[in-house]
Amino acid sequence: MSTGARPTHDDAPLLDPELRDDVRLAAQGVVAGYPGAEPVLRGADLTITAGRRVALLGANGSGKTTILRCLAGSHQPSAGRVLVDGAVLRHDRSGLRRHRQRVQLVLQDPDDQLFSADVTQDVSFGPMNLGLGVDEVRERVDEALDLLGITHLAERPTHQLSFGERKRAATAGAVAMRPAVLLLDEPTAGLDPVGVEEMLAALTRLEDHGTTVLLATHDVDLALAWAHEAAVVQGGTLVQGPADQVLADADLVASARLRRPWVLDVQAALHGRGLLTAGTRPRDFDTLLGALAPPQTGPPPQTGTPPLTTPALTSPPLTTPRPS
Amino acid sequence: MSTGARPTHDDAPLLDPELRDDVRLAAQGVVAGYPGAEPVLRGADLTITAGRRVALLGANGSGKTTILRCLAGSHQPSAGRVLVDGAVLRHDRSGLRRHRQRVQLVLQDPDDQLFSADVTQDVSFGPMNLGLGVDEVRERVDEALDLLGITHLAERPTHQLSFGERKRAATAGAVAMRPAVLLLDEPTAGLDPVGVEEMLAALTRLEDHGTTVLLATHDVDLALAWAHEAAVVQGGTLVQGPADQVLADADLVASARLRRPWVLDVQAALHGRGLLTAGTRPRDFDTLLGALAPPQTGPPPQTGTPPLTTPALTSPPLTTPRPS
Amino acid sequence: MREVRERPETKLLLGAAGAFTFVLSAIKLPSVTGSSSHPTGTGLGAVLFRPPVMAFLGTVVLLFQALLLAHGGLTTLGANAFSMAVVGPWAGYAAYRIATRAGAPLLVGVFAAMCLADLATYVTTALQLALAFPDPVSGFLGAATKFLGIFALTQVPLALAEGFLGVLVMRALTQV
Amino acid sequence: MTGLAVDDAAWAGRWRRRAVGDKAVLSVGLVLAALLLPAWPGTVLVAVGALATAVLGARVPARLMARTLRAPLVFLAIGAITVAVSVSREHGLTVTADSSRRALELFGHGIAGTLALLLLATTTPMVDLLTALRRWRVPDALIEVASLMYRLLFVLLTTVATIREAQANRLGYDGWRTSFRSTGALTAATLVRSWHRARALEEGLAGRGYESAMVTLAPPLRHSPRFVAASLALVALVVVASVLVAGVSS
Repeated sequence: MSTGARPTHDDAPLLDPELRDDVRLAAQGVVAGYPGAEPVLRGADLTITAGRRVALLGANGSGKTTILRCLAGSHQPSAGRVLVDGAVLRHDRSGLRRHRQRVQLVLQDPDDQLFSADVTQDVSFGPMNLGLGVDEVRERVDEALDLLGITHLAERPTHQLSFGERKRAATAGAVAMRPAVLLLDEPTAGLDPVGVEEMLAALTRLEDHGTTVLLATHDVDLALAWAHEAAVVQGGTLVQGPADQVLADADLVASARLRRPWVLDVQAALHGRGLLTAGTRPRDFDTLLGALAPPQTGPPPQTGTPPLTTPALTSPPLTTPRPS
Repeated sequence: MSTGARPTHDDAPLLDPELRDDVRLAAQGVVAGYPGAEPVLRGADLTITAGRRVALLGANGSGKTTILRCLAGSHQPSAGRVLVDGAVLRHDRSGLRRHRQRVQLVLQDPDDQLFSADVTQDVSFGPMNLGLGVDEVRERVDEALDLLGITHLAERPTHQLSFGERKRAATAGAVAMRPAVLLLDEPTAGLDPVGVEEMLAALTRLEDHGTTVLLATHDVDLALAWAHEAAVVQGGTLVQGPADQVLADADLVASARLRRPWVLDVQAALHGRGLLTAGTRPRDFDTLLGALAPPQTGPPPQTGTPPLTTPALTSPPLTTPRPS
Repeated sequence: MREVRERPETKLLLGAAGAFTFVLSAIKLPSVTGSSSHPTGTGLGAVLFRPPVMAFLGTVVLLFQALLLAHGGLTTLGANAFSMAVVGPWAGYAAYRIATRAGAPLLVGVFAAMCLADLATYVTTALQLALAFPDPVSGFLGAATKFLGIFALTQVPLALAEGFLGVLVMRALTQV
Repeated sequence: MTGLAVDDAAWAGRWRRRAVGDKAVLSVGLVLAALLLPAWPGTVLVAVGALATAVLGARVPARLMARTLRAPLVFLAIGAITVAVSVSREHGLTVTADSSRRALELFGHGIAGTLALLLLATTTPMVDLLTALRRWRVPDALIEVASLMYRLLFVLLTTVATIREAQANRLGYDGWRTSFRSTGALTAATLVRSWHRARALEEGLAGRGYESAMVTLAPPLRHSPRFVAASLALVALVVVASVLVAGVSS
């Protein structure tokens, strides 16, 4: 274990979510599960800081969705607590009402989330429930559709949408609530590669609007390229830290039924062969390339090989220091 | 376009599926779609040869599932035909009955195939429909559960299974029919990385039993590492060829809303920098490493870096020549 | 039954319809008092699937409720099956036909169907109970008054709620 | 996965592999005793017998039994109170010794019968019961529809739970009017989904050779003459004891 990979455990006092005003949402010692079974989460901690992308990873059935539901207020932990803007979440009507205006969760299966006849109706559901006026609702719906890039789908019946479109429509429904924190359960699962890029681009637009995003995923490569921090569910607890440190931890990654991102494998191999100088870990192909020697002047080896483009993931600036 | 990437169009006479006795299943000029819309497929060709793995790729909504349904006999093309073992599939009762003993399709959502209360009952459904005796049915069920690695789930109620378990149970239901060709729609979608490996290991066991496997996926890296051939749905037709050729075709890949596998990107970059000698395209990390210089004797750069292991994909032997 | 034999695919539709009826009765209806109750759903089912089909589906749903949820108990299954699976659907369906024949809009018909199916179910149950437990002083009529009185408190609001629910559901369905 | 507690217990229980007929002898025997024996002490003996067999014999969690009993208890209590109170024009509402005795009897019969039936419900998965019904000459088509209902209801329960959660996240159950609108949308969406499910499942099954019958391997269940003998002995013991006690006290 590298020492940096478990910061929420090791640097406790300074990282206490209650003492830091840039913490938007946090879980502390959350124990949660379902009736008639052992709890899935047995003391889980997670901290979401304003503007810092978090990728939540873990095996099928490890409790990823459960921690998301706890953070969203839809599942009440049997022990531990959820903090939002420094205050403890109360599971009564007014507490939840306030919470849901700050935190929104988009579930994995879009089919079970779209319950209205057309996209506009579905997206307007949340703002209507906030008791806003018609004009304000319309403005929010338009904004959400625009951010998700699905303005053209506004009047389409939900059951005619493709899988990727349904996924974005479901997300728009949460975005129309203008949450400070948006939690997404597997937003890219089942999307084609360009669909994944479109979804990530939409999330970037959301961040520009001041929303902090956490996404749960099985895709370690995406997690490394996209997130500032990774949180891995393992054995009922969470290990959170900078994405490149956490995902490089071979033991942790293996015990959570994940694998190491390919970029880290390639970097290690190139480094082991003396082809790379030591340095920061690359997060994506661009960074990896930058650390290599510049290309020779000869012609490219294969006809039809395009200028090398990276997957259009917007990688976070690596210079952002972790507050500690 | 590299000339090798569209063999079904270019080398027509020799590749005619009717003339080659190792062709197990083929689609020829298939036009298919759904009422009230333009056809999704407008002249699609696909050839499945005994023992050669095919990965079917394409955007969401491009027609991947439709071609699978045509090949399985559950969707009747409005033009074109499906050949099985050299004979044209007829969509009458006896034709379909025979077809279903040769070709099985596993749908993406396991809940669309599981109808029984427990796993054994469900898996036994297909063999029972074949009119086999109870002992023979039981033997087939045991074999299918064993191949999928879910013998321990035999008596579990279907509704208590996790998503990954239901996926394997649904696959076992198709496997118990002992098909010559198994078609799988997104068998790895939604599974964690280790779950993906387990599913692929199960498919390898099936191949050892003489089943030829086609899988539809969005994962270009998996397709390159696993498949002999890739078939990309694009503009209502299919482009089929050796996986490394098809997936290296930047234009084709981009127009099908896919991206190039990272191994090919890395290889091109290393080659452009003179770090790799020209050679066959790598299919996975192992092959890529093999083409690199051997590691230096110095210590590995990061503590905790394990001996480099590749994702446990069983890559096909690269020496197998494409018959032509 | 005959339908099922002739067209095997209706088996799946019936299975789904029955499962839906079960699930519907597990959906909590919001109520004014804050407590919640469950709709019977037989009125909507009768309009959508016809009363004879509902009689069979309703009986199986009752069996499932008795065994999976311990609702009511199988000891009263016979009585319940009659009131919930037979009387309810027919009363609801009749209300629906009469309303729509009389030129009322579809939604009014659905409201009447849901509302009356629910009420008829409970009136029948009350009468059955009164038959089984006649009042020692005032006999069957007194007992019937008692049981109907109890049900009026709980079931009339529920029947109205169910009627409104039917309208909302129908309106949503006609938009699809 | 959305589960139902009684169903989960039935699948996990120690008596899962016992023949349905064997368990039915015990449960039905006790149900008949609960209904036909004099309320004192017959229904008490049946209730104790059923509860003890379930918890000690079949190892059904006692907490589950208690939780499951709650709803029928309320229902029976309301019924019993209604019977206890007499109405008449002359006296208004009155409670007589006779009417309260009848109320207690009703309550006793009801609780004992419910417990005797719960014994079967918590030890026998629905699918086993349906398979047994097939053997007892209930038409196949009906059994198959019921079996499909069993499978699909769990799929739909998951759908309902997910839609409800998605609605609640967007404040869909905040206030009465909103809740009502949400419940309507939830019901309609579930209905549409169940249609889609049926269509998709039909195709999935057709691909596996479904033509008209849904035949599968039946789960292997063990018939045990000793279990049946013990069950009959228990029922007989309850009957004899209550007849003796009732005879002495009258």
